[in-house]
Amino acid sequence: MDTRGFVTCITIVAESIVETRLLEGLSASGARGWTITPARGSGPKHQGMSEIEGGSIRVEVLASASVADRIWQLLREDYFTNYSIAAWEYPVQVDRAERYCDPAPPR
Amino acid sequence: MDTRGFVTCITIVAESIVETRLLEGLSASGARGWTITPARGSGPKHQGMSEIEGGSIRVEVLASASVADRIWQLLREDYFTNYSIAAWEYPVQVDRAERYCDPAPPR
Amino acid sequence: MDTRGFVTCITIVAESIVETRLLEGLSASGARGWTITPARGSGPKHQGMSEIEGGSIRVEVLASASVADRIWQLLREDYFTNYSIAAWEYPVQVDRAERYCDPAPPR
Amino acid sequence: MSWDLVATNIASVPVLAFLLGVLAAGLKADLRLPDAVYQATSMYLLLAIGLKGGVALRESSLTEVAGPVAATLVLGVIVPVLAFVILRVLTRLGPVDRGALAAHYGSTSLVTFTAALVFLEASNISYEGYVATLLTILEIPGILVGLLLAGRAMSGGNKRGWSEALREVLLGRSVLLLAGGLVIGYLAGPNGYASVEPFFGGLFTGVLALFLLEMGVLAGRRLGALREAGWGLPVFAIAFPILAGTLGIIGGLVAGMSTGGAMVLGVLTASASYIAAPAAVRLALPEANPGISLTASLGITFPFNLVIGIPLYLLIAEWLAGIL
Amino acid sequence: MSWDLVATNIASVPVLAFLLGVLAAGLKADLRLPDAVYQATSMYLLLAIGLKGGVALRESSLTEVAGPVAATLVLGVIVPVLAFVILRVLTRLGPVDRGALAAHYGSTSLVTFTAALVFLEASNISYEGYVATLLTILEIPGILVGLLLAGRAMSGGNKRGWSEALREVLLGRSVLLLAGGLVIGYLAGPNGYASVEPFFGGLFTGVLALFLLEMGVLAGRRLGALREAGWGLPVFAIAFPILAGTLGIIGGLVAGMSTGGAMVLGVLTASASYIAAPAAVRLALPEANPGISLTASLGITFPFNLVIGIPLYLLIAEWLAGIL
Amino acid sequence: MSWDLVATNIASVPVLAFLLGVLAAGLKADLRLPDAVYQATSMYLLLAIGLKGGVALRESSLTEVAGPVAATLVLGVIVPVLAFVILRVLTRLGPVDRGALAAHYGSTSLVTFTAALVFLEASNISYEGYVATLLTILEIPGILVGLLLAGRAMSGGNKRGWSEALREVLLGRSVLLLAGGLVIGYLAGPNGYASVEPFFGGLFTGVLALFLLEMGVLAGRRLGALREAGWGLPVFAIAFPILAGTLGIIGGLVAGMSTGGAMVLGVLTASASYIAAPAAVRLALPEANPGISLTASLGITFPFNLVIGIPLYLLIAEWLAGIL
Ligand SMILES: Nc1ncnc2c1ncn2[C@@H]1O[C@H](COP(=O)(O)O)[C@@H](O)[C@H]1O
Ligand SMILES: Nc1ncnc2c1ncn2[C@@H]1O[C@H](COP(=O)(O)O)[C@@H](O)[C@H]1O
Ligand SMILES: Nc1ncnc2c1ncn2[C@@H]1O[C@H](COP(=O)(O)O)[C@@H](O)[C@H]1O
Ligand code: NA
Ligand code: NA
Ligand code: NA
Repeated sequence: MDTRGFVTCITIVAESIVETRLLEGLSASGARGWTITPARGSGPKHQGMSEIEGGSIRVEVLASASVADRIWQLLREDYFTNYSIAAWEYPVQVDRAERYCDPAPPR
Repeated sequence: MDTRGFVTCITIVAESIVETRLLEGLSASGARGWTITPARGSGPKHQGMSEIEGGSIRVEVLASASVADRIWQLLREDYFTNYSIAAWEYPVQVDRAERYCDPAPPR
Repeated sequence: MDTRGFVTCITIVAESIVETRLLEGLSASGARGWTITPARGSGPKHQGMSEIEGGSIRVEVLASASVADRIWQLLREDYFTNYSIAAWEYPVQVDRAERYCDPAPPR
Repeated sequence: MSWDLVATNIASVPVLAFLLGVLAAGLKADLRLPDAVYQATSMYLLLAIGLKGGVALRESSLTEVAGPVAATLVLGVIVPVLAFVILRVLTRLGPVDRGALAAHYGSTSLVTFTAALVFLEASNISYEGYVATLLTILEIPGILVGLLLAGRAMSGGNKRGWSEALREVLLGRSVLLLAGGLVIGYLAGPNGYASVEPFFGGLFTGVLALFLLEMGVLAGRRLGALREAGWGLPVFAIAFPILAGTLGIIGGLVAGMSTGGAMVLGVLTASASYIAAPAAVRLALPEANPGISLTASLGITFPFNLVIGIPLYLLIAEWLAGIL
Repeated sequence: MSWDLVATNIASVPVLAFLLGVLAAGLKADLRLPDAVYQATSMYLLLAIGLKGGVALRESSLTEVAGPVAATLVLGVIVPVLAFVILRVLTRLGPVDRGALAAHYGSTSLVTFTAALVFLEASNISYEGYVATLLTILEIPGILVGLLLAGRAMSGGNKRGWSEALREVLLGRSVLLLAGGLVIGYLAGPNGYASVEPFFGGLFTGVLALFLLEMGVLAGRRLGALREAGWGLPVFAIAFPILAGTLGIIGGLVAGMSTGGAMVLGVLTASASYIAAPAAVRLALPEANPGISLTASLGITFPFNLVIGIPLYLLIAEWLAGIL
Repeated sequence: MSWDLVATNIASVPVLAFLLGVLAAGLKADLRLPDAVYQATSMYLLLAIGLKGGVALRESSLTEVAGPVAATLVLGVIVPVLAFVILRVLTRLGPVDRGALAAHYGSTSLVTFTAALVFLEASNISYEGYVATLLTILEIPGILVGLLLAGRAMSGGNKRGWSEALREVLLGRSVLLLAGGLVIGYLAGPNGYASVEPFFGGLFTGVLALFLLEMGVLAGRRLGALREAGWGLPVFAIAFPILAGTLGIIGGLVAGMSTGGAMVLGVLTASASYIAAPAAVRLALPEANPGISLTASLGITFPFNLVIGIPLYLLIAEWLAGIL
């Protein structure tokens, strides 16, 4: 069974303090999974908070294009203004595409 | 000498217990290198094993398209059914492309 | 305000000993930020140094195409010959594109 | 049963730290040790147990040790077979999952063993110095027997996974550090040990307390997954340790061990592995659901043994020592 | 003021390790502990303080403790309000940033408290065993009052952030480990504590020294960010602790504490949080600039208290104890 | 040579732990400490050595220390030059790789030094308290001389790499923690040290054992890479330490040190750096193959010194002390 297909991969780098809130938001936006790696970094707005509270996290989410749009919406509304965030997306090819895109209704 | 070229980047997120076996499989599929970062995550099938045995690993492999296909084959045959795995691929541009794609015969 | 746009994401895997020097080089090439994750790996030239000096780092830089070219230049001139390095680039879509590409003159 | 013993056991700092961890897990609060520290702490405990046991081993004669070693090997085969059979009665699990559980219960838990020693020392009850040897021995056969039981049921069989699992058990941290520690302690002797005693001996109970805090969080999270299981599994996870523990105590007494020593052997057979076994099972039996074994061994049996089992096995040992 | 006391304080290994860290930060050298070890060390300190305090609490009667607890609660409200008001005079900061600072200064610093105990013990000055209870109590109200003060100023209000911040404060590591340690120490008592004393007691000052090395690096880096601030903030970060510390000392003496105990309460009110408060503030007041609060609390107040404040508050306490 | 001394040395827990690590590497088993714990442990050892040395330094007069310091500086120049020249005879390596090796052998190994102190203490042989000062001093010049020797051979020269390497050596962890510890110990004195002694003193040998377990794994892996090298390198890696160690012992005796002290200086000159030097060399001499230096210093010289060298240098020192 070849179930190859394209999905969107969004990578989000955020202060680790917002982890719980962000993951709930991803889930509510319809994401069915994510992968987190520890990170640190520097950016144009860096506020030096992360150095004390356990650095940053780098979250990768594979999702359908519409879920990805909802995630961008979430970031714009709740995160970009006040938190140190970087995010980017690109298309990737996967196997078992239904795992990432099941039409599970957004919770 | 400009040796730019395109290769495939496959990212594999797996339970860390399978690391040794997976890396041997990558090597046997013809991969000439990989980069591993520590990871944790959540997915549709998550079985909560990783929390005890040192989390997950996130493996990136740059390889030629044919090696990439062999790696997908490997994942389908040996991993997707029984292990917690996510994997995706996308094309990337590199310098010194021969480093990643040398026609070294698969071991 | 929709400021979506495309930028280049370069990923560089390097021995952690060169971190300070590399980040200064990125900055001098015009990069306005980066994200670092801890890494380890294997490659065709692996020299076994990293195992003692704290492994490798995996650096992601979002930047404009011209800054990306300057970074490739830097890698070719100062790193490829003598250090263990892998690097690749691909285009990604971002929000607030000006954050990553401001025409800040290279320092 | 004497609630005094239970109370004494519960009022120890390590057990209270464990309960704090369980509470934190219930509150979804983050009290876990960083992973690197958790790994290092478990290496410390393994090496410390091994070293101390090795020093003690010098004082034991071969004849003295032979009986208990033989008893341990026999128990290492009987206990997983019993678990495999009893699970068929109590649950609807297939042979693969029952084999996985048998591997966990056939092997043993370092931390439960350690807590038992701390308990005996606090109660001024003596035990044979070579018990750490029995711990090391019991690590292995139970896992192999469990895998074999499950393997009979499997069609093709995954040769690769089996050899990896064997490697994982024989050359995993648990066995290497315990066995290595035993040899080092034996060779270094009391004089050599004296110089590292403040580290490996003096700190031991305190480090155990910190480790149990973490184990409490892990156990508490597993406990949360319990609702999904039926009745059979929890019943097994409490009743089987009592049965296996009693067998262990009998084995120890028959092999000529003291009451304290037989109780420790009972703790070894009663406790279930949640480190070595899960890794080996995951490699050799990927079809088994790791959640089932971990919920039983880490979520139920481990807290039960730690809080109630340890004093209970002492009572059983004292009672049986009077009879036999 | 007696420079002898300052000299004694500075010549202690923990304070010197702190200064080494500050120096290393100035040289841009990397002396930070790995993050995992930093986390584990702070868990150790919290638990150790809690345990010791819990054992001591058994020896205190409820009537003895009631007064100081009440004083601490009152101070937990007064101090942040004072900070909020005084900052309006000294700086041009808006209400959100002032509320954030008030939350930091209303709460307290574990490490400063700990260094004060080490200082008192080195000087053979006694203090009440239940001071760790006061530390635990003071962690919380100051943060909440600070958040409320800032919140009044905010338009919409971020319900989500508030409940998260509350959770972060109440169920964060600091409170859980301190309160958990207190309960464990209380239940285990001197006998139970004895077995873990080599770890939680004996190593305490040494571990504190290692931790202060790291804190020195963090403080030193913050100090570097100072140039960007105006004059008001540094003045506040030194003058306010003296004021709040004096209030704390008065509160302690009025509540019937000994000179040493009142000095410790003074250290608690004088010190500013740089762990629990920043996290809560970041969740509830994301508009606040975290750099401002951290520069003040970690870059100025913390080193000031550690080096000069601790002996100063003892002098003030001795002086006020003579008057009151 | 007296095999008794070798046996005593080998039968110590730290050396046995090292051998366990080598064995584990041979079995490809994973006994490495997590990276964060490895880093923290090495920081602990550096600081502990510094502190103890600083306290001891108070008891030494300047005149007493001046001679050995001068001898150490001279040895810091002679040893790498000798290594550079001898390598031309023994191997076909180019000047860059020979300079890299000279930098490693000109500098010194903290852990070998530490194991020597533990050995002397177990053998009740006294040594001068200021030897930690000599360790700190010898860290630096050897590396610089080695880099200079290689640099002469290089065409353009990498200014950037040189200044980074200099920074890495002067402001690296090794020098800062050793020197910082010396100053802290000196200022705090015996009284200040007493409060941190259970941590920095009592645990020392035990922590060293854990660290050597890890070093054993690292050395064992390097040993595996040996097959690729020719004969010259292994011969150098064993013969040169004996030569350099003898020079160091002579230097120490001539400078008026005791037998034990001269032996320690011999251990310093005999041992090769595998932490500070590799980092500096990698930055300043990227053309050098890091595998060569590490295989020699970590894979051969380190185990040789640890197991055989330490008792050997004591014998040489006793013999030369009788002659000179
Ligand atoms: N140009 C960039 N490339 C890669 N990562 C970035 C970039 N800019 C920012 N980041 C990441 O996003 C985080 C937040 O950036 P900022 O909001 O500017 O503080 C930084 O700590 C980096 O990890
Ligand atoms: N949609 C997703 N996006 C990113 N990572 C995922 C996703 N789904 C699964 N993963 C990763 O793959 C691992 C295994 O997923 P699973 O097989 O569903 O347990 C998870 O722990 C995640 O790290
Ligand atoms: N084909 C590859 N795919 C992914 N990462 C690689 C690959 N080749 C090399 N690397 C990474 O680059 C580092 C340096 O490689 P090398 O220069 O060959 O020693 C390795 O340690 C890997 O982390
Ligand atoms: Na068992
Ligand atoms: Na305060
Ligand atoms: Na040397």
